[in-house]
Amino acid sequence: MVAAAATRTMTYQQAITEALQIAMREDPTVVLLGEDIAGGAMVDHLVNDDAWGGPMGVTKGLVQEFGRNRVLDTPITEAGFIGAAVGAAATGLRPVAELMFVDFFGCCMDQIFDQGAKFRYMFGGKAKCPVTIRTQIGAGVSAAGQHSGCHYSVFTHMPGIKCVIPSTPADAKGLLLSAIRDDDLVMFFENKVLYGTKGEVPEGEDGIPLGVADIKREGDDVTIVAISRMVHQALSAAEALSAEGIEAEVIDPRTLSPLDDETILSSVAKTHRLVIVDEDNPRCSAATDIAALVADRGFDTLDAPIKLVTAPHTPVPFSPPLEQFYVPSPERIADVVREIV
Amino acid sequence: MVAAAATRTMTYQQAITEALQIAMREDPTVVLLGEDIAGGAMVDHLVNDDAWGGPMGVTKGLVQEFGRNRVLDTPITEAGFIGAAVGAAATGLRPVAELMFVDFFGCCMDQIFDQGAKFRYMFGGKAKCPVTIRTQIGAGVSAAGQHSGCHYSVFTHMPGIKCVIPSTPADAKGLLLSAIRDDDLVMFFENKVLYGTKGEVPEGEDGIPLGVADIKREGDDVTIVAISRMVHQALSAAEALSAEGIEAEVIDPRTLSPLDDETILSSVAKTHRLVIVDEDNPRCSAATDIAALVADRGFDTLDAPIKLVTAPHTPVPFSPPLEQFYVPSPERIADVVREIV
Amino acid sequence: MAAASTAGAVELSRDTLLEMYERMVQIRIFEDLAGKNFAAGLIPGFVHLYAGEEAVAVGICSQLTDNDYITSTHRGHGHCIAKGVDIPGMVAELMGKSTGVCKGKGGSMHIADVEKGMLGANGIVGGGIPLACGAALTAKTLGTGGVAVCFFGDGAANQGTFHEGLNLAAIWNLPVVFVCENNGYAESTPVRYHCSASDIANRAGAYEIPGVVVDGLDVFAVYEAAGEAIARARRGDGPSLLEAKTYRFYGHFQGDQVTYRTAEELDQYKQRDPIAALHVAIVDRGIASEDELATIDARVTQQLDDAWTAAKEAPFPELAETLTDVYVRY
Amino acid sequence: MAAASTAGAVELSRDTLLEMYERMVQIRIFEDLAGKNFAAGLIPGFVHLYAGEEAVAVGICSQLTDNDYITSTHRGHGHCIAKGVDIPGMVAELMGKSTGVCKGKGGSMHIADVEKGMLGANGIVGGGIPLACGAALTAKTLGTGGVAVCFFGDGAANQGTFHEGLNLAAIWNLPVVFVCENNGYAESTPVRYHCSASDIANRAGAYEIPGVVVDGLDVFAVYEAAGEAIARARRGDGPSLLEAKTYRFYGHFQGDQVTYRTAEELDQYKQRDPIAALHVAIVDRGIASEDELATIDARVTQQLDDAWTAAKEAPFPELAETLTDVYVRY
Ligand SMILES: Cc1ncc(C[n+]2csc(CCOP(=O)(O)OP(=O)(O)O)c2C)c(N)n1
Ligand SMILES: Cc1ncc(C[n+]2csc(CCOP(=O)(O)OP(=O)(O)O)c2C)c(N)n1
Ligand SMILES: [Mg+2]
Ligand SMILES: [Mg+2]
Repeated sequence: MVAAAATRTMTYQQAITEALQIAMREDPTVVLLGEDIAGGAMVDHLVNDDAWGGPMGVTKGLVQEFGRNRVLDTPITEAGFIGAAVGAAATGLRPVAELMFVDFFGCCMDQIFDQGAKFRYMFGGKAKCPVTIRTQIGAGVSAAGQHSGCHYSVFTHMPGIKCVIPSTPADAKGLLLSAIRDDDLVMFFENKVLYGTKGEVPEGEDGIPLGVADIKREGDDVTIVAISRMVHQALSAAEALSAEGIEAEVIDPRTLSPLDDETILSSVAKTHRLVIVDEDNPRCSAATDIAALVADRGFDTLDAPIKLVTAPHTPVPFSPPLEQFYVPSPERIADVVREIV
Repeated sequence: MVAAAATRTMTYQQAITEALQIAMREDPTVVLLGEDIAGGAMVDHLVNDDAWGGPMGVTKGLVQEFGRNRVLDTPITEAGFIGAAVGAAATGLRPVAELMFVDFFGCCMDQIFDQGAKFRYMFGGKAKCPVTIRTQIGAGVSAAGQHSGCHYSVFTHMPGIKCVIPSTPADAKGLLLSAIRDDDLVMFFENKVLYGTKGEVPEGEDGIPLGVADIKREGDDVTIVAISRMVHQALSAAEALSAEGIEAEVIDPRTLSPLDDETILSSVAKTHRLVIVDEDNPRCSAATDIAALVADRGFDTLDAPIKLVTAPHTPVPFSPPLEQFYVPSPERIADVVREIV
Repeated sequence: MAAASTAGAVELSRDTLLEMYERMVQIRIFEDLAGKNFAAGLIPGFVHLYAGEEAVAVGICSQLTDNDYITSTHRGHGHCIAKGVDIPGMVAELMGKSTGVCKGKGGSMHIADVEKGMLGANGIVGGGIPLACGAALTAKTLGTGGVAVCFFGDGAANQGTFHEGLNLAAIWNLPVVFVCENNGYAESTPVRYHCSASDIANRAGAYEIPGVVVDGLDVFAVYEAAGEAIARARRGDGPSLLEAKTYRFYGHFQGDQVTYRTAEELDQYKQRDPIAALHVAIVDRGIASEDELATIDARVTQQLDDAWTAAKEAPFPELAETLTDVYVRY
Repeated sequence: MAAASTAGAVELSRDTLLEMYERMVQIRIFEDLAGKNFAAGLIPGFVHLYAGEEAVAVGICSQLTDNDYITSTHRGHGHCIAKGVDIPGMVAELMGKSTGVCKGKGGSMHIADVEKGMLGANGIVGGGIPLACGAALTAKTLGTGGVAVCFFGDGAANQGTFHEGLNLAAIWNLPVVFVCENNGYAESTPVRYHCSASDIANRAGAYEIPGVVVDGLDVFAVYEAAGEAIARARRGDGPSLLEAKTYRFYGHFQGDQVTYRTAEELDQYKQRDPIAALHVAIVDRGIASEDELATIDARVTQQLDDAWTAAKEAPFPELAETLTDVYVRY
């Protein structure tokens, strides 16, 4: 490991913006595409200014530095512009496309999993597709049934896609840099509830390698693998449990594809117990994926059933109390840990 | 159980055609939609005759009995006509749409998972969407990277969808009848390699209930849960193992959503060992789903690691030897069983 | 079919006109209150307000019955009210209360009432277009005599579903009226940037169906043009595309700073407020007096106030509701 | 840009004409042999033959360089050959051999050669349209001077990607030529049923870009119309839509019984075989003699025979190849 870089406190959202800025400065082939990612295209008083910077403002400010030829507002045509990003990636650009909400994948999945993700394989290794698709996931802001899903499991299922899912500002910056620099198709999942969360973020241009989990908390009694926002729920649960003398190790895989099997397996080999916390729906999910990994290769080290704490097999309800009930809470996590330690 | 009905030998394909015919006879609101499912629309000499009956001939002969108002050829617009089937289902028809290959789901997934499958929930229980979407899955005929996928895992992941996946002619008939009669959105996965396989099929109009697994072979030494065509690979493996004195129980879930947890858990409680055989890609899959189920609720009954025999994390290769290597074989299954018994 | 034009207001019966006026006022007050109560933190999530566009929903839906279907958008409150969805139930739905039309599980973007022929607001831009074709297929197959009206925005007119839906409706001769509510913007993006057609109605040519541009601020013009399209569909003569040029008085969603529009532009449109225009037409033509209209305004205000009071007092759904209604049968 | 018309064949140099002739013959013989060898069980999977449509691919691709991109379809052999993909590598690919252009991992529907600007045959109808826009975006952004040509069928002209792609190309003024190969059928479904537009080229109107119908059996007509569209794109004047009315001499795929076409219809088109027509034009105008053309035919026959012999002898890929090439970096 190199000496730790100086850090500043910034939000998850700012960290993402910073990574985009660094990537665009270092490589003129990096272009951004998406709906209203600048906003106000062709509006007289906004020639080189943005109206929105995306609905959440994540790309705000970039058009001023890089211009409208590199920060491209698109029509509402997910298949059209994500497909164009894929085609551009196959021919020499390094696009970063924004799929506003992951729930919209149903409008463009063909271009992602069946075109971009398969080119290299189907063409016998003679193509690459260095496109990054940033997208928003997660419940928690009452965005209701069609704007609150997670569904990273669907992308993890698909060969040829890499799935990156940061939980902290520092991870968001470092992983997005690596995603953009990577020569494969990368899905980058941003949790909308995390945009405002703060953390220390290193200065500089270093990426965090894909495929390396981060142990967010060490502990000997149980391993909790948690994804995206669930890392924070798991850390809260771990605090509560610690007061009872239960020390949980909290692992953030950070990338689901590739998955850092070894870090998870070693932790379970130490703690002998595994709880997986995943906000995605529970069937054929990232949670079941990790459970299956350990039920095979870590079976001999397990002393208790593998427990999954997930969203239910339902769409995301609108009503706030229901939505809160839907998302795994620190209390539910702690309860489940108590069942097996 | 009622007294067994008289049976005839027929192919999987014929069984599907028969189920469609029964459903269309009993309910005038059942209509079929799909690309070339009759074929030859507006061709003078084919007014009430079909040109194709779908590329595999599965719907052949139906237009003669039911006419072109109930067997609707569609343009190549998966979002358009599958969405129309969904809209029709919400308003009084009971459509059966054909998505020619499951690989095309990327062209229409929004209408499936985000519209039809969510209406009832988002509308507070005040809607239903009795549509069945038949689709072809599977490798084995050198249809290459964009026509050979399985991907039922993706649909099983999604709340509001039921997933039906028959492995035999009798199951195909009985399950398709139940799927069409069901008031929810059902995906019905037909394995292209199985169309020509034969079996005894009951006469009559009985459906097989969704959510009930079938034990295709009994045994005490290991449980093999196998899906679709893999049931046959597992049965072959079981024969080979039997010669060595290993008796495998082969369970065919028949529907992945709902999943018959209890039959799987009881079998593992008896055999203490589990192998899952799944032709889908291995990450976040039906195989990991079943593994996770047993690693939690069946953990105490397990004597060995849960083993998964699946396709690799790659697209489906074209070249025949590679494609054959891609699909789990009886030999690989038997080898994996030997590892844990 | 009573045909009405801007000039021909009198061809509509007094009852119809006052009903249309009341519906438009209901929508306006509903939206103004939704905006206010959103700002006050009473509505979770997003709301997209329809104020300014009332003439479109009302000019069209006043010609439909419960036997006809509509599909809608993220900006769906106006369509719901125009199609007769229960207003107190809608208010409660905005708050996520158990008394909401969707039991609080849908929210603003998913208000629906299938019994009323309202197939749902829709969070997916362009998502309703194939669904409307399906509803029309049902009407045609079962011979119900119903039509389907499909509302969508200028932004949605670029989605693939627009193309697939219009082609399908054309070749199957489905009883659908496609209504593009062109309010000049998709979020912050002007239609002149995102759309390659100067008039979206021109795109009807690609499907060889009628395409008509109508002044969406003029409820008479909308009524007349829609009347023709609906009649055509009912007669079995197939689909049409209607483009209503309109404007939204609020931002894309509540919270939008609306930096992409000038104050002058907004002002110009506010001068042409469709409700004010209808008000003037009614009074000028002696159909009803100022007082009579004020009575309607007051009644609607009261209705909405009551609805908000009731919704505030209503309970949230039981937590167990989270797990129900995924399937008809489990 | 040399403009050529049916009458203006002589405006094309002798070399160009003979090269075009040779390419067309290569495609024809490639397809005839593919049909035969498929029937003989030598080609696994599906094959969709391009015979009859040669004038389209060749009339267009003869005006492109490796700096230009094309996207293709399930019926892609002709586009590949016209764009200069290695023929022996294509034959080996059809057989799934390790010497195939995609190492045998792609097969007929996925032949590609990005170095040659050939972005792949495509198993998804309409799948190549957004990709072509992306290639054009690269050309425009990097100022390479290249254009993208996007081939697709009449069936694909109903897909949502058609609409999204044409709108995107129009508003971004991308250097793309959209080429609809209207061969009258999508599988067994006639275009007059599946498509609401009598001429698909008319759909250009929806995007306010040029739309031209051209006789796809006449390589000169294709050359000329495509030349204009390509020049327009290269000049920075944006996209166009070209509809080539053509015909496939074989069924949709090998094995298709083709019950949906009459023998007379096929005969009529065979009378207008694009290669025979070019042959006559070349000889009649004294550009080359019958003998010279026969020499070309013989050379191509030999080339294809050799390619088949080599492919038959080539090994299948190692099984380990199944697991490679998913990612650039694992
Ligand atoms: C498929 C999809 N893409 C993007 C969005 C995000 N979004 C919501 S509304 C909107 C703009 C819609 O514009 P328009 O169709 O003109 O309707 P308007 O808001 O003007 O009524 C966008 C981009 C969405 N909801 N669905
Ligand atoms: C998305 C998708 N839907 C359906 C198919 C199946 N399919 C393959 S070719 C074809 C017909 C295509 O017709 P057209 O675009 O006219 O091309 P042609 O075959 O006539 O060259 C169909 C339906 C597919 N490959 N992809
Ligand atoms: Mg708009
Ligand atoms: Mg065709």
